[in-house]
Amino acid sequence: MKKLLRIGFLLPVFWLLVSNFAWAAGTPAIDTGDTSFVLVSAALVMLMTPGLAFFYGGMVRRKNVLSTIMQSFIIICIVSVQWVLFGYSLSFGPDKSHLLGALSWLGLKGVGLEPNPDYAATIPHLAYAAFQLMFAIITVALVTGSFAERMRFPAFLLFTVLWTTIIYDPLAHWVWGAGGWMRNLGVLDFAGGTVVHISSGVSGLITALVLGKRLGWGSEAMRPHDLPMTVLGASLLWFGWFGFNAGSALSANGLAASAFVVTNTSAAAAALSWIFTEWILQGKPTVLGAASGCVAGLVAITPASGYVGPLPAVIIGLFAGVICSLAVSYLKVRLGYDDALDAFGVHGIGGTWGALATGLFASKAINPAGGNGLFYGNPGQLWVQFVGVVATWLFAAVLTLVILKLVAVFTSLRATAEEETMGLDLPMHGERAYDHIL
Amino acid sequence: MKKLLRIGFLLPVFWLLVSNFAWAAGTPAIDTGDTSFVLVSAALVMLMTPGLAFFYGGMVRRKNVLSTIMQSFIIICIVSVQWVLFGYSLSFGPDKSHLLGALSWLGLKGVGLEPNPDYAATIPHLAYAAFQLMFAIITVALVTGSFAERMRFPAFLLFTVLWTTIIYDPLAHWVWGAGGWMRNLGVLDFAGGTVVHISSGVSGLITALVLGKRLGWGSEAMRPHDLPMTVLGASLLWFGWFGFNAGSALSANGLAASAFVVTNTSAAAAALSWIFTEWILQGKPTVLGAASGCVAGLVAITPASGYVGPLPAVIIGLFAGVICSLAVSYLKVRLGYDDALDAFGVHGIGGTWGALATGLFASKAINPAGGNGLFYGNPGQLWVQFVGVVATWLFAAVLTLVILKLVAVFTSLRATAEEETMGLDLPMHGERAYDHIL
Amino acid sequence: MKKLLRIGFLLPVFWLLVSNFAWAAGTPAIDTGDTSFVLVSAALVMLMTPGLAFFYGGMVRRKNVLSTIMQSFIIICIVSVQWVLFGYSLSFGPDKSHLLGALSWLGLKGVGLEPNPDYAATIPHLAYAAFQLMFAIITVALVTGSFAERMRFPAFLLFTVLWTTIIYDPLAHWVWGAGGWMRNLGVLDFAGGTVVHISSGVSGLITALVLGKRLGWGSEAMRPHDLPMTVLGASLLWFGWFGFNAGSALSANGLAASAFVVTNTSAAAAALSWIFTEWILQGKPTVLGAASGCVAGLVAITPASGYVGPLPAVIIGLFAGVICSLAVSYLKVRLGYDDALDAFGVHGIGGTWGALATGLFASKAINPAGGNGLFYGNPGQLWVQFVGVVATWLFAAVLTLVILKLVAVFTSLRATAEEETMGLDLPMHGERAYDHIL
Amino acid sequence: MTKLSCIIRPEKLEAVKAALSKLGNCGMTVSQVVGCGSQRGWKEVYRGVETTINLLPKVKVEIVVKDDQVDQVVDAVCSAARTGEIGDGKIFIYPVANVIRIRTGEKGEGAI
Amino acid sequence: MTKLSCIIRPEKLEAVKAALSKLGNCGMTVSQVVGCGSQRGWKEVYRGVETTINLLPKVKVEIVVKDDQVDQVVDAVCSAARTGEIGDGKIFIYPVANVIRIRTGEKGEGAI
Amino acid sequence: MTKLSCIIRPEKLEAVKAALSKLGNCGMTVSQVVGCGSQRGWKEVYRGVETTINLLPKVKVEIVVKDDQVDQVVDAVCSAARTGEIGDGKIFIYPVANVIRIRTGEKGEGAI
Ligand SMILES: Nc1ncnc2c1ncn2[C@@H]1O[C@H](COP(=O)(O)OP(=O)(O)O)[C@@H](O)[C@H]1O
Ligand SMILES: Nc1ncnc2c1ncn2[C@@H]1O[C@H](COP(=O)(O)OP(=O)(O)O)[C@@H](O)[C@H]1O
Ligand SMILES: Nc1ncnc2c1ncn2[C@@H]1O[C@H](COP(=O)(O)OP(=O)(O)O)[C@@H](O)[C@H]1O
Repeated sequence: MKKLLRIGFLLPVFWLLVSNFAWAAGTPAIDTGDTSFVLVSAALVMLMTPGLAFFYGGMVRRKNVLSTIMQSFIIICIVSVQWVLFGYSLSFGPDKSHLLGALSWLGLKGVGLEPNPDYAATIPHLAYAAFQLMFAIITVALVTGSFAERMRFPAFLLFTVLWTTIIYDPLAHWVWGAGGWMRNLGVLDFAGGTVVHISSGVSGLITALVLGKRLGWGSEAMRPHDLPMTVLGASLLWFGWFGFNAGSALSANGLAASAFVVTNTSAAAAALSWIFTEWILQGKPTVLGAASGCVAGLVAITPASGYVGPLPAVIIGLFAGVICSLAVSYLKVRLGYDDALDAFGVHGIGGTWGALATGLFASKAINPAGGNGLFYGNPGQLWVQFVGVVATWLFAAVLTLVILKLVAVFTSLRATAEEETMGLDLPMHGERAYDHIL
Repeated sequence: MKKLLRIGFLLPVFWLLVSNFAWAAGTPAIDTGDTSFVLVSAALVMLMTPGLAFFYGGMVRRKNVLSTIMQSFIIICIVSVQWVLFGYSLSFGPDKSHLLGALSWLGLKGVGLEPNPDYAATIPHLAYAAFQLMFAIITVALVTGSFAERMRFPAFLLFTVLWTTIIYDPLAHWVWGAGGWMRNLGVLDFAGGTVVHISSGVSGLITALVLGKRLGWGSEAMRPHDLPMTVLGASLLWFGWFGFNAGSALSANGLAASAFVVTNTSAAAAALSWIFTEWILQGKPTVLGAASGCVAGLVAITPASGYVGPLPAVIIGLFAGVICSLAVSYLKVRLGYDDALDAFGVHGIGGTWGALATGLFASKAINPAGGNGLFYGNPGQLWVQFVGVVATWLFAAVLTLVILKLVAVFTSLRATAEEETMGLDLPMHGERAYDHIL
Repeated sequence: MKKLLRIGFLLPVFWLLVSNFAWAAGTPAIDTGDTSFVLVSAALVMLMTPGLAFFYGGMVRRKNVLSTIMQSFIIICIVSVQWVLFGYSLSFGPDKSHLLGALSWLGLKGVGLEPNPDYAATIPHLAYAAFQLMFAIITVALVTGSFAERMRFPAFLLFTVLWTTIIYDPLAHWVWGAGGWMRNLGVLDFAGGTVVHISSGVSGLITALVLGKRLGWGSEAMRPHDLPMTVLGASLLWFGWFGFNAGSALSANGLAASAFVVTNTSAAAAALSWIFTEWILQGKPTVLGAASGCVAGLVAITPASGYVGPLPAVIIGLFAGVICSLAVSYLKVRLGYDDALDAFGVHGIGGTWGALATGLFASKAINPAGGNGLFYGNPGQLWVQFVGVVATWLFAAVLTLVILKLVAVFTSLRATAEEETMGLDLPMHGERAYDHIL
Repeated sequence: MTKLSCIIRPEKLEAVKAALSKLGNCGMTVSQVVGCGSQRGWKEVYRGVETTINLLPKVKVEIVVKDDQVDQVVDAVCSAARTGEIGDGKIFIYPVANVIRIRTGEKGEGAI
Repeated sequence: MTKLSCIIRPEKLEAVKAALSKLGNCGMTVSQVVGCGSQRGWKEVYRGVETTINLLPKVKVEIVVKDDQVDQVVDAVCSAARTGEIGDGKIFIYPVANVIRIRTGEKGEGAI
Repeated sequence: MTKLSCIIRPEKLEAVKAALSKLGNCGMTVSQVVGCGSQRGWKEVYRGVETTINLLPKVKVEIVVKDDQVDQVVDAVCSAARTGEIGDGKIFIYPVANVIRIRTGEKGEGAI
């Protein structure tokens, strides 16, 4: 009797045992909750790039709206294919001298249905690759804000392929790749302050400088042609950013919830501080200001989102709104570059603030795997963050210059004066956005 | 041999034991599936407010579209910050006399990465707070539909801060807070029929009455300026409402699936009954009717969504479409108030119908934690629901009046005739939505 | 001591034992991660139909935009109610001669909060029903692209009810219903190449032929009236399609991740190949081409998405873009039918290519529950796919013809010349989309 | 024949239409314009760049009438469109050489 | 010189353009208008509020021609824009005092 | 009185407005038009269907002035709107029979 019981008892326990040993031995097991979370997050981040297309598209003049939207849209396509073919391997493949991933995962070979514990132990490796792809996409798309309304489409295509391969892929490896030097150094960048925002903003600035100003800049009014479209874009960005930041926890856990809350808080605070800055300095709180402000707040919280609590998020957001708003209204005018839709002013400046703020406000109480910042007794972190920021600025600036020179060898970068005056939609794509006369 | 086996066997079992005891002792453990579901639901509910911005924005005249969109958008920002600072504590903090939460969770202090079993035992407390935040946001935003096209922006800002703090936070405590009196009384409100829809609809009505009619009301045609924008808004609302209702199960379980199905069913039925009502009474089935109808159906099913099955959902939806459509086309005209975008007609009336319908159709077969309604043998529930409805009407109406009087002390509520004629976009925000002449 | 330990030890183990036995005995248990994934996927797929409304709405002339959007929107409502009342039962109810589901699940009776292991063992049966509903909705909506700008609204309503009942419900049973003949035959259709795309595309073609060409076809320019709206639609389609294809794994697992990746890859590849085809043959890479291309890629990968790896997805996408682009630009013009928005050209042709491509590229390495295709040594699969395609073409074509004849008995199908000239929005719905003169 | 081109406030369009149809006059062509005159403009700001827009939305109503109807139409439009505030607009009066009804080919006053 | 201001159905714009270019005449300025005349209006309903819109979409084509071309242009427009149904529109003919080509400063008929 | 109807490039509107306000002239009515003339068109393609659009976006600025101001306004507009490339546009000059200020009922030159 007792024996029987014991046997009946041992059988399932044995199964448990085995499964537990397996677990204990570290063989990663897929968690459906985490997988669900990361796949949905990847979809949310994907939606950010069309969101950006509308955010930017609403801000340009009517005659350029299609060419602006097209840039973001085609970037989704180009980077998606590049990533599968070799981009993912360059970024996350087995480390080569802390600088780049090896090419052993070409065509996603070996990137399979099982987890890769180096990156995420509870979700399929392919889910991680898909999630990361969406980051690669939006980063290049952000750059387009600086050179809107004047770049030729063929030059833009070439630029995109080169930029994502030569700048984004290595940077992603440095910061997030197993073995990357910034990761090893301890730079904290939860969801891409350096990799995504500084790199795109700085590259945008360089491109704007190389291309030169739009015809009529400074003399003609260049008003947004459809602000509700811009608000739609900002809303989709905000919505998708939950996937961006909370999803970067790579697990549906407390850290994800925390990242979710601080993301929302910072966006809100920055929108408020941006419109109040405007209200005080320029007389009116604008809708464009609110939309831009929330994006500035989202940018700034991105690197910090897995390391700070809600009150620091309020502070990070408030500052982001003020700083970026001043950068866009005064710095740009003072220095006189034509960063058409302020990719540099919002992402370059906001990303830099966010990366440094992470060095101020990071706390191990939120994320034991992270670090403490200056205000939690560890000034060293701020220094590390600073190193990360400087390296990213330099890398992005220099290589963007190189890429532009290279592209210019093959095809001319800038539209002709006639094309620019006509608006790029017709000369580049043979289409008009709206049929005002039927 | 046997001993070795036994030891190798005991070790993991011991671990199991401990973890099981922990579990048995009721220490809540995070479930990644539930957390994923609630975080994604929170993101979906967040998207509803921009959805509402477009739903409303399309219905106003071209000259007011930005000011209308801005109201919803800024509400996201204001309430997000208020919630983190003190709103969540007021609503869900430790109970004070069944009326309000204590201020012990200011700045989300103590609202952490672990579950709070009072509210949701399997998700991080912060995830619950984030999810609830999105409800607070959309509720205030709904009110703006009544006073569109005539309220001054500074007055609106003040109104928002006061309304969410003085009306929403206590109401949320009454109905959902641990210890709230309506919750104790047994009022069934799964996802916010009273808290969200009645309160906003009734407050909208009061505000519309206090502000007075728009200039030209009754004589000029006030046509929607962009109906596709309204359909976009309705679609985002419908999409987000899955998070609103199904997410309110706070777990990815059968109840969530049931809430999902009845939500969709009621929306569909109401859209159909609205357009058929129009078709019969006014001659054409309109697109605005379909968009309004689905929202009416979503409103009505909200309080019932966790308690009723699919066939009652069809009935609730069909009635919602008819009732709200009549309220909007006849009641408003008869009584002569200018509820500009029908926040009262759809949310006030629809929410009331839904709260009462919950008392008719609720069934313990769907949700054992709920109750039975009149048609399932428990007339008492209808009475309880009625009490909840009346209390909400009175509370919202009286306090809205008080808030408006208070705001009027500091700043004038209504735009000047010149501003209103010009459209609020230029005077309030210094912007125009579209650049019709370049 | 030892005894005590053993008892303390036995208790939880006993519980485990029981739960394990339960599990072993195959009683399905709900997995929250899977449920979360499928419910969110259902929401994503729901959003596709409004997405389609905008995709199509942007392509029609200004005077028809509301009637076009209304068709998709009302389809959501009609099919949602039909599905709950009897549609789900017809499709997935207990098998009748491999052709249809029995009516035993009318009103979703018996479709409950527990899993139905015939379809999905780890999610509530209602979640499965909700997910499948969204497929039924979008399929009918796709058809409307062919007959845009000329069908009367009452005829359209009748057509919708009949089409979804007589064509969609049986087809879904054949391919996905337990006992359906195509399923038994081994036709591989992961997410609806035959059921959704071929059926809608072919039915669209037939309807376009029966209704005849739009007035002025071939002589007047019929330009899209709002291309950013079309891009918005395409973006929402792409976003929702992650739910469509990855969600069809019905579990948040490696297969879902794989489906997610190949879906995105094929969309991207097809958009690129479409615009390069245009660029070479017609001189410009267009935004409409990019938007149409991504949809073509999504269509083509749909049946294959659970069976192929990333590199085959690149190939499937590249071909889809070229084939569909040629179908739309040359085949249509050559044969001279007025498939207004190319539902046939994209969904009929693209779906056929995808179904056959599944027979080429399917691999058991990706999905052991699937099959191998021609290139993996199993030419039989291609034949089976071919049978599935032919059956679907015939079934959809013949029954659409029957339905149209039937509808024509009750009400005239086509708008009068005056209505068509005026645009359908005013005569059918008494509304105009935009208020160009206030 | 004479053409009256009336630049009015957008919100007065309905009133003007009503006034004209009271006169039995229902032929008109309407378009959206922006204009400036004595009315002050509004300041616009986009990301710190300020511009004054003094072109404000107006509606142009063009009415071709027989010469003997000019005065009564002018009076009708004026009283329907007037608010008394700056920005009420103008009526510009032009000679018309001829009118042709496309449908019938009719010419002259009969075609109006 | 003479200006022809043709109010036509929107869907006839292409045909009118084609007819004009057959005449070798390609100078024109086109705008979107709404208008009413004998054509009946349509009922609009928004949330129960009914209005009749009798302003229907039209296109205005303005063509400035030498005086001796007026007749042939009128004929060309009429036959291209005619459907025979009410609502085909009108051609209004106005005298033009002068024309200046901005690019060159040329004046008079040569500038057309 | 005289009406100047200036068809200009959209991007020249600001310059023309500035030039006019330098003359102390701020009354004008502006509308969006499309036009063709000697300027070449652009090819459009939608899903393989190709059309040439030769109607390009322009802006129409209508200015009513006293007869003695015509020349200086013409000069101002011309020099502000000129690029020297084809497509700069035209100024059409029409006689005006009368002007009425709706607000006050004033007529004639004083109403401009
Ligand atoms: N000289 C002019 N030429 C053309 N249009 C004019 C002229 N003066 C005024 N307008 C039109 O009349 C509108 C109203 O004129 P405004 O001077 O502002 O008001 P008021 O006539 O009441 O003084 C302007 O917006 C403009 O469209
Ligand atoms: N008296 C008028 N003044 C200005 N525009 C007019 C006048 N009469 C007609 N129109 C314009 O001509 C269009 C067609 O006129 P309508 O009378 O409907 O058709 P038809 O000329 O075939 O009888 C109208 O929509 C309007 O734009
Ligand atoms: N005969 C005409 N009648 C009416 N509008 C004209 C005529 N000729 C030209 N226009 C208008 O003037 C614009 C510029 O004319 P275009 O001939 O292209 O340039 P340019 O005057 O520099 O030669 C055209 O787009 C059109 O709007």
